[in-house]
Amino acid sequence: MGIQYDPAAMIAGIPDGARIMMGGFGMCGIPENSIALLLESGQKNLTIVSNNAGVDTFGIGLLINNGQVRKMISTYIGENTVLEKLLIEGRIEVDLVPQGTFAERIRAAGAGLGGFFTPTGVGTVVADGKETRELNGKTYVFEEPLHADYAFVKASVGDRKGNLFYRKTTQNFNAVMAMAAKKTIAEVEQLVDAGGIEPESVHTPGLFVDVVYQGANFEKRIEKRTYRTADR
Amino acid sequence: MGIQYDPAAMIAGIPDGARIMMGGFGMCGIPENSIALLLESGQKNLTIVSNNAGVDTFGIGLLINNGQVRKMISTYIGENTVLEKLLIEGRIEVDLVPQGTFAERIRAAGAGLGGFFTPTGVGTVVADGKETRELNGKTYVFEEPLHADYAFVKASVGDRKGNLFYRKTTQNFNAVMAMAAKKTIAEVEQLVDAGGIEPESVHTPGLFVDVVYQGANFEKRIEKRTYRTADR
Amino acid sequence: MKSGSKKERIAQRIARELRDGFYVNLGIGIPTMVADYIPDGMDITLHSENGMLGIGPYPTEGAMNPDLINAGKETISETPGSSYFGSDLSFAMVRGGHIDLSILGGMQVSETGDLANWMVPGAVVKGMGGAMDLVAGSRRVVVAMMHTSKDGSPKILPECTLPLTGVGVVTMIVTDLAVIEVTKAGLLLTEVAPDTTVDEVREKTGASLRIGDVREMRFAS
Amino acid sequence: MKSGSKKERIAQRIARELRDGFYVNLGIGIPTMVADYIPDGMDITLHSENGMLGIGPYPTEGAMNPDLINAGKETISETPGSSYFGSDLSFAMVRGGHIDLSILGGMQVSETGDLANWMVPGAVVKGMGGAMDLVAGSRRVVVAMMHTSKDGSPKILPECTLPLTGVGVVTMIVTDLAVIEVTKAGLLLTEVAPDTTVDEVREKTGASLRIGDVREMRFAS
Repeated sequence: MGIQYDPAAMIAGIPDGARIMMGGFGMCGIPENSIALLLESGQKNLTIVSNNAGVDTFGIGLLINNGQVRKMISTYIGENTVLEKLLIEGRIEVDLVPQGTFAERIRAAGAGLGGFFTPTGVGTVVADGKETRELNGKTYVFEEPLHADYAFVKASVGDRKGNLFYRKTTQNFNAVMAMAAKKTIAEVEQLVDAGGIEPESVHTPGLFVDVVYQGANFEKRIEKRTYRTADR
Repeated sequence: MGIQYDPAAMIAGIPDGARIMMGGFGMCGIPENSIALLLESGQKNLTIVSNNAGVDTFGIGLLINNGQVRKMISTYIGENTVLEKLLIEGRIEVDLVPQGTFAERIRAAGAGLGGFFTPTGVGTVVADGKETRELNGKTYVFEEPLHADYAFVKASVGDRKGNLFYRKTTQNFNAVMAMAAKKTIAEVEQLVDAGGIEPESVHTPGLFVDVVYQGANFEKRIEKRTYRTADR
Repeated sequence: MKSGSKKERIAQRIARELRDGFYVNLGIGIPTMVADYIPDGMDITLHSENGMLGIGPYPTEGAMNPDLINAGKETISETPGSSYFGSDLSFAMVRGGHIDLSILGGMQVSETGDLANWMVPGAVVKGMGGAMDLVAGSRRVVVAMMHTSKDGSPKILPECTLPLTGVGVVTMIVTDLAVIEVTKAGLLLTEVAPDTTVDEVREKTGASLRIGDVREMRFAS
Repeated sequence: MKSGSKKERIAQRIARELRDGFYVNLGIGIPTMVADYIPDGMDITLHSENGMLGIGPYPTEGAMNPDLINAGKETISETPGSSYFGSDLSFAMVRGGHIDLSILGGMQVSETGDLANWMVPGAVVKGMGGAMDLVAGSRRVVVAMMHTSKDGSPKILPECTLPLTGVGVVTMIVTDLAVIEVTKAGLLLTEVAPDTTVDEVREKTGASLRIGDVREMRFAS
C-alpha cells in the first residue's frame, strides 16, 4: 500500500494504550493537526514519547488535560503545570531520559539496532540498573532502542511521495521519530507534487512515511518571545 | 583555530602509519585532490578506511600502486586487480566489514558512542570472536566504533564556514566520515561564502570540518558507463 | 513459455512479487533485470544502498552523470520524488526494516533459509558489500539464481557449505526451474517452470522439499 | 571593578575562555549572557542542541519566527553560514567531542568535578533535558554559578549531595567570587574577584582548595 493522504482513518483507528511519538521541541515543529484529531478520537491510556509535554493550553498539554495520557517519555516537562499536578497526584507516569540518549534511542529503533553504549548519564540515576562497560578506557552505559506504534510528525513541506523538508529549527525530533514507528503520519504546511523538494534537500525520505497531509490553520505558538529593539 | 583553506600543510604533515578515511563509493564522490597531495607527500604504512579501494589506475588505487598503503578497511575491493595481487602475496592487509556495519561504526565514532548491537553478520564469519546477545527475541552482534586520524572528503559545494553540500549520490560515506576523524579535510567543486548554502540543506555542518578548499581539475571518472538509446 | 533467457524468466517471475507502494532493493545481476518488469502503473520505489531512493532507467548517453550511480557503480537516472542521503541513513533504512523487498543473487541456500553469496570458492575474497545488511534487515529476501551450478550440482542444500551471508534470512527462492518458499516447516515447492516437472526439480534440489499445491510458474511481462 | 550585576560579571569572565574558531553551547541563564561578551572579530559559532549551529542575536520584534528557537525556547536569529539539523545529529556533535566548550549553570560542584544541576531539592523533577549529554561529551565544561546558595551555604563541596548530572565532567568553575580549575590534584583557585579575598573564597567554599598563583579576576567587555 502506497502513501496515503488522509490521516483521519488511521488516527481514529489508533487503539487505547498505543505508544505515540510526537515531534517538536517546545512548541516548535509540533504536529498540531494530528494532535487535534487525536483529541477528537479520544483514545485513553496513551504513552506519548516527546521531548516536552507541551504547555497547559496547547500541544500535548491538550491531550493531558483531556485525560488521554497515561505516561510521558520525555526529556524535560518543565513548561506544563497541569502535568506537574497530575504527577504529584500519581495520575500520570513520567519517564525522563537525557535528550541525546532520547534522540539516539529513537534513532536506534529506526535503524534496526539492538542498543548502544553511551557515555551520557554514567554515574547518575540514569544509569541505575543498567549495564555499564569500560570501552577503550572510558565508561559507557547501555541503552535500548525506543520504538513506537505511531509517530506524528510535522514538516514545512511534503511531497506526494512522502518526502519531507523541515525549515529552520523545526526538524528537531521529527525526522528521527519518522524512522522509529510502525506507522508515521506527517502533517505539512505545504503539500507539493513529487519532485517539488530538491532531492538532495529531503530530510525524511518518503519510505519512512505512511500518511502525508496538508495541515490547516497552523497556530505555531511562540513559547518565549525574545526580541531586541531594532536599533540595538 | 578556525577553518583553514589550504590543505597542503596538513596533508604533508600526516605521519607514516596514520589511519585515513576517504569518502566515495566506487569512483563517485572521491577526494581526488587530497589523494593527489598524499601521493606527492609519499607517507608509508597508511591504513585507508574506504568503502572501496579505487581501481588500478585511479583513486585509492594510485596510493596502493605507490606502495603507501599497508592496510585497507573496506566493504568491497573487487574493482582493483593490483590490490588483489598484493593481497595474495601478503603485502597488504585487508579488513572486510559489511557495508551497513561499516557506515554505522564510523557514525558511532563520530557520535561518541562506545559501540552498538547490530543484526548484520550474526552467524557468519563477521561475528567470529565478537559478543552476540539476544535482545527482545532477536540476536545481535556487538560492533565497535571505527575512528580515524584524518578524513578526506569531497563535496559538491562548500562554504567558508566548512559547511558542505553533496549532489546526487556523491554524499555516500563523505558526510559520516567527516564526523569520525580527528581532522577532516574537505575538497569541494565550488567554494562559496558563508551563507551560500541553504542552511536547511547543509549535509555536513562546518563544525566537523578543519580544512575546506576548492579542488582543481576534477576527473570524476565513470566506472561503468550504462545508458540507453534515446528512443527506448 | 515466455521467450527470453532463463535469467530473464527468473526476473519476470520475481516481478510478480512486487506490490504497490513497495520499496525495493535490487542486487547486481538477475535482480537488476527485475526493474524491466515492474507492472505498469504500480508504484515501486527502488533503493540503492549507496544513498538513493527512486532510481529511474539508465540515462541516455549524453545524460550520464558521474555524480549519479547505483550500488553496482552503473550510471543511472532519477525519478520525480527521488531523494539522496548518506550511507549511514541508507543502511538505517535497510536494517530498520524499511525495505519491503530485497532481491539478491545466491550461490547456495539452505533448507532453513541460510544464504551464501559472497565468497566464491577458490577466488580472492572481494568483500560482502551491503549484502549482509540487506539480508539481515529487509522484510522479505528473494534469492534469484540458477537452480544448479554449471556442473549440475545442487545449490539448494540441507546446509550451505560456503561461508554464510546470513542465517535464516531467505523468504523465497526463484530459479529457472521453480519457486520455493522458505517456511518454518522447511522448503515448500509452490511453482515449477513450464518446461520441467516436480520430479526434475526434486532431483536437482539437494535439500528435502515439501510439495505444496504446485502451480506452473507464471511471469510478469 | 566592572559595573553590572554579579551574574553579568560571571558571564564576562567566562567570555575570556573563548578562543577563535570555537563551537560553543550556552545553557540557560547566566551562560546565555556570555553571547553578549564575545570579543569583536573572534569567530565563535553558537550551537543550540535543538538543532542549529550559528545562533545570532535576538531578532527584532517583527522578525520573530516560531520556526526558529533556541534550546531555551526563545526566538532567535540565524547568521551567515548557519546550519539546521535534527536532534540525533545535534547530540552526535555533543557526545562526539565536537563542541569545544559548554557553559552551564550549576547547583553543586564536587572537588572531583562532579556536577549537580538538574534536580532541585523539594521540587517536582522537570527533567535533565540535554545537560547530561553536554557535560558527558563537550571538550570543556565551564560551570557558571553564584559561589554560594542564597542562604550562604557552599555550593562547591567535597561531594555533591544532590543527584548528579555528570561525574568528573567539570573543567572550570566561574562564580561571582572566583575562578576555580578542576585538576587531577583537586580544585585549584586561580583568580579571585576584585572585591573579595582568597580567605573569603576559601571560607565560602565547602571543598578544599589548592591556592595557585592567584590573580585578580578580569572581565571581557
